[in-house]
Formats: sequence, structure tokens, C-alpha cells
Amino acid sequence: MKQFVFLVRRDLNLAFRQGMDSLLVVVFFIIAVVLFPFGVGPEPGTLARIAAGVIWVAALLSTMLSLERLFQIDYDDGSLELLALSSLPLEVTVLAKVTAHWITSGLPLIVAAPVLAVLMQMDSDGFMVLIVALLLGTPSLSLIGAIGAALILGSRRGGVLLSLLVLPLYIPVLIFGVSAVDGAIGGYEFKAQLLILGGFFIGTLALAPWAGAGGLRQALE
Amino acid sequence: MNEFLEMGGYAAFVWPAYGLSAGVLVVIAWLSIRDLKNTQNTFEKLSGEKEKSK
Amino acid sequence: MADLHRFANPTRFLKLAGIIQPWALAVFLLSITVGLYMAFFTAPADYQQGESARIMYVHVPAAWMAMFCYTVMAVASAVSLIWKHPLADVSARATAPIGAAFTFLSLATGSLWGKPMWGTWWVWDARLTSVLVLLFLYIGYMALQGAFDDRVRAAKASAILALVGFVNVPIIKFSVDWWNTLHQPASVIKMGGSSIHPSMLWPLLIMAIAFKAYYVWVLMVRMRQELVANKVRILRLKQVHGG
Amino acid sequence: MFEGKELTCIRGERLVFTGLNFSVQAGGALVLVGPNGAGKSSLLRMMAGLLKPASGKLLWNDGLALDDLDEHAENLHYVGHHDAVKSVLSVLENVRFWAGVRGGDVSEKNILSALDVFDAKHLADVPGRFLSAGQKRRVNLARIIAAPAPLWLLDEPTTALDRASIALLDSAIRKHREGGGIVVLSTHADINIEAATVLDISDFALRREIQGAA
Repeated sequence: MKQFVFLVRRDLNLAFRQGMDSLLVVVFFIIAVVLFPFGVGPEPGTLARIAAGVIWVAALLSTMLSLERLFQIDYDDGSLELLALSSLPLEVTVLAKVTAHWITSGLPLIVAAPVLAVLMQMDSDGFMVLIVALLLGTPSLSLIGAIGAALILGSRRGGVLLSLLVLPLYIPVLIFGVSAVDGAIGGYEFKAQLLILGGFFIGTLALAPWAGAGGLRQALE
Repeated sequence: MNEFLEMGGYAAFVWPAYGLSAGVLVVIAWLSIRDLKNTQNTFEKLSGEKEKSK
Repeated sequence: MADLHRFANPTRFLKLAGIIQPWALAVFLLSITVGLYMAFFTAPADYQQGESARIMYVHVPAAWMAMFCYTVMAVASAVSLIWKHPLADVSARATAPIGAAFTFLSLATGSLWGKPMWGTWWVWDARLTSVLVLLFLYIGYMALQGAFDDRVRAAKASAILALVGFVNVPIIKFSVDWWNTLHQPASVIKMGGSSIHPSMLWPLLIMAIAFKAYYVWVLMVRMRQELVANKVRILRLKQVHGG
Repeated sequence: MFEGKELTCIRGERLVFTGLNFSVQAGGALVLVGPNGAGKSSLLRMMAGLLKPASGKLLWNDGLALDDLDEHAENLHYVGHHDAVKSVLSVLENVRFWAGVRGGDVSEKNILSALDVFDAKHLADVPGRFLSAGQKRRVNLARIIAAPAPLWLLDEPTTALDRASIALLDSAIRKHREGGGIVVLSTHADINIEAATVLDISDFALRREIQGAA
């Protein structure tokens, strides 16, 4: 456990020293959402109706953007080999990497989300549920994305390929994330959606380390 | 005969559906067979012996 | 040294494939003619949709094949990851394009069938949407297969992706169905048309057999191509490294 | 005691070597020679457990090394072609991280003494991006001293090192072997390792087998 924290702390250290990277993820998230009023017009009614969907899709895309480099940097400079050879099992290393990624890119999204909800004229009763839904949903996004990031290591076309592999698997999280927020705004049932999001989180928590470590192991061969 | 071709007024949908399906299946089969032939020829050129599975 | 040979020269399978291939072609040709005849002549027109329902005889078997091929890929990937059998990789890699073609076909014929009924080319119907997502999973698999120079790396990475994808298919299906009931008033005409009358069921089954025979035929061709290509690559490597 | 029996390595579709045997006693050293592409790096990666052999066994103190990779990894250090030095972290932080991940002693004293072995103590608080290739390699080698492990697997350790640094590496290897450690390294430079068994990997490539197979 000590080494797990050690690895997460180092990754956070790296991320904060290169502050710009995690900042870029949030800036992309904000810009992506801000574009929509220009596209569909500023009329509050339309914006409010699509607010939850736009915010969730933007969150998906920005999480995905920062994932390509999750293992790539360590793969290129040889650290990944040494991490595989440390007494920390590779599955736990993947978890540590995902935790660091979530803290540097998932959390900032959640902090920025309410501000964007205001921009999108979203009804205020949806704010709390939006935050809770993102809190439950973004870890699954990082976990599934980590599998994709491990699989494309050393391949010719990194970024675009990752989005093609990972986005179809994001659809369930998107569907239930958006409907939780819409449910809260519309005043009808949303707890079930949050529970399902939690279920996805636990499911991906079990699947991702195994699949990610498998991907890394054969990338290191 | 042309009554059959009309497909009860839905000819514009039934025939393209079957035509497209036939087209796609034929193209995939043809491409696969052509690839097989090319690879077998390169193999023979390289190894100089008759490819057994031809 | 025996297992070494298995990698370099699987003649046993090449001979077997050579035998299966013509038989599969024969079964395909026979069943496709019978199936088409029944689809157009013996099966009655649907009382609601009229003749347009005949598209069902190509749409439904294609959708079945789309799912069948993805399952074959997932099983082959599991075999290749667990028992490291080289033929499993080759079969998964050869199946992907065929499965993707069937998935595309079921989408295209579904849209052609939906136009007269719903008046638009595309409706976010639960089944069509799931098949659309399945198409993306196929494209992702094939893109990953093609993204590596080293064939063994490509096979291993794609095997993991196929398994991860396969685990997610029911979850995606569940989510899309749930999402569909949330937004879509129950569509009046269910995609499957009225209850399947036996005279309609037989053409469906025979067309399904025809598509499976077609799959086996093209699979044999593609697998033989992959195996001979492996032998060519080994010869190339021998040239480079001085035989 | 570290032993390999009938090891076969296949990279992609290429047969790299087969039927390779080696054995190194405690305090011994094994020098791998052979032309580029003969499989020196592949063998070292196989010894580290990164690359699974197509067939054959790897024994560490008569136990099957590859059965429990994590446990085997604990008693070895691997130095590959890349130096795993993060440009943003200082030299001290880099070495401390690697010592910490291996559960070694992360006290400043220990890290500085490890850096001193490779004359890199003065670089302690310099961020990685300012280091030359040679300095990066010395920092990478210092990491081995910081968290000791009996088996050293060094893939061309002398690249980017000047004469003085090679001498430092020499003495570090001698001290490691006197302590009962084992060293396996591949090299081009004429690094003189006393009483080392030399293994030419190209003896184990297989010419006839390939022709037969095609």
C-alpha cells in the first residue's frame, strides 16, 4: 500500500510540476461547452434542455484527451519497464496511474462543471446531482480509458485510435449520467441512475486493472 | 413479371436492400480470394516451391 | 522443436481449410438460392407493411451474423490469450472484416426497411442503435489490428480489446434499450413485424444458414491468406537476417 | 545461483535463439557478446521476466524464477537502453522514487551515498532536464545502489559513459560480486570483468531450422 501511495504521489508531483497539462484538460472542457451556445443559439430554453447532455459529452471528450499520455511518457523513457519490475504488481500500478489521472483531470472537471451548468442556463436543482453523477462517472471513464491507453502503446496511430476504442465503451456512462441530471431537473426519479453509475464504477474497477496490466505486459515484451 | 418487380410499390427499397447486400458480399469474397492468390504467388516467387494449398 | 514448427508451418490446417472451403461454398450457393426463392415467392407479404417486409429476410440474418461474428472473435481471442494458440489469432483477425460487413449490411437494410414505415432513413430505434455501436467496436478492433507492425503485438492487443468489448456489449445493449424507452414512445410497428408466421420463419432460417455458410467459406479463404502471408514474412525475415 | 535451461526466444515471428543454457554462481559474472540483433537484449529482458521464453526454464536458487514474476523481480535490477530519469524531478527525487517503489531506504543519507558511488552527489538537486546522457546513465546506475538487489542485469551499461565513469561502474560491480551478488551484462566496450564467463548468443541462433521450416 505504501508503494501505491508513493507512485500516486510521484505522478501528482509530475502533473503539478508540468501544471499546464492538467490545466489544458479543464480549459478544453470549458471551451467545448462554451461553443454550444454559438452553435445552437443563446436562447435559454434550448440551452437548458441540452445542458446536461452537452456537459457530459464534453467531460467524456476531455477525459479521453488526457488519457493518451497516461502510459506513453513512462513507456518512452523506460520507467514503465522498471515499474513492471518493481514489487508492485502491474495491476496496482495501473490503478495508481488511473488514480493520479483522475485527480489531475477528473476532479478539475467536476469543479468546473457547475460553472458551465450556469453558462448553459441549467436549472439549479440539477447542480448537486450533476456533481454527484460526475463523481461516480468520471472514475469509470478514467478506468476504461486506461485500458485503451495500455492497448495502443507503441502503436502507430495513438490519439485517434484511442478515441475509437474507448468512446463506444463510454456510452452507458453517458446515458445514465445525463438521465440522472435530467431526472433531478425534471423532478422525477434519479437515484436509480446514480446507483447504476456506481455499479459501472465498481465493474470497471474490477475489469480495468486486469485488462490494462495485460495490455502493458505485452507492450513491454 | 413487372408486377413482381414492383414489389407492391416498395421496389425502391426492396431491390436496393438486396442489391447492396449481394454487392457487399460479392466484393468481400472477391477481395479475399484476390488477396489469397497474390500472397500465394509471392510465396511461390520467394520460396521457389509450389504452394501446397493452391 | 515441435511447437516451433507449429508457428512456422501449420500445413495441417492449410490442407483442412482447402477441403472445407469448396463445401462451404456449395452449401452457401444452395441455401442462398432456396432462401431467396422462399423469401420472394412462398413467404406471404406482411399485412401491414406489404412487400417491404421482405427486406427482413436479409436484415435479420445479417444482424444475427453481426452478433455471431463478434462472439466468434471474443471466443477466439480468449483461446489465443489463454492457450496462446496461433490459429485462434488468425481466425479472430480473419472474422473481423466479415462481421463488420454484416453489421454494416444490417444497418443499411434496416434503414431501407425503416424508410417506408417511419418516413426517415434513420430512427434511433434500440436495436438499430446497438448495432451501430457494434459497428464501432468492429472498426476499433480492425483499426487496432492494423496499428502495429509486429503481427504478434497486434494480435495480443486486439484479443484483449475483443474481450473487453464483448464484456461491454450486454451493458451497452441494456443502456441503449433503457435509453430508448426513456425517449422513444413505443414505436407503432415493431422492427420484427407481426408475429413470425412459419412460412416466414423458414426463409429466415435458410437465409441465416446461407450467411453462415458464406462466413465459413470466406473465413477459410482469409485464414489461408493469413497463414501463407506468415510464411512469406518468415522468408523475408530469413532474407534480412541471412539464412 | 542463476541458471537458464534450453531457453528459446521468438520475437514477432523471428527465431532469435534456441537451446540456450547458462549458469552463474553467486559472486559470478556473465558477459553476453554477439552481433547486434543476436538477442543480447532479448535474453536480458527474458532474465528480468519482461519477455516470456517460448520454451525452456529459468532457475533462481533452484526455484522456478518465472512462476512468480513479482517475487523474482524483487531480487533483480534491470538497466535497459533508456534511463527513466524524469526531466521535471530533481536527481535526488528521481533516485528516491525508484528506491521507494522498491521498498528501499528513502532517507536522504542513503540516496546521497548511492549517488556518490557514481560521482553524481553534486547533481542531487539538479532537475533531470539539465543532465547529459552520461550523467543520466550514472543517475540510473545510482538507483541500483540505493535499493540493493542480488541480481544485476545491465544492457550495455557503458553506453554514454566516459572512462572515469566506466572505472566507477567496474568497482561497483566488483563490490557487488564480493557481496555475493551476480552480474549479467551485455557490452561492446572492452570493459574488463575479471573471471567472467563469456556467452556468445549467436552460437544459439538456428540456421538450419529456419530453412527446414519454410
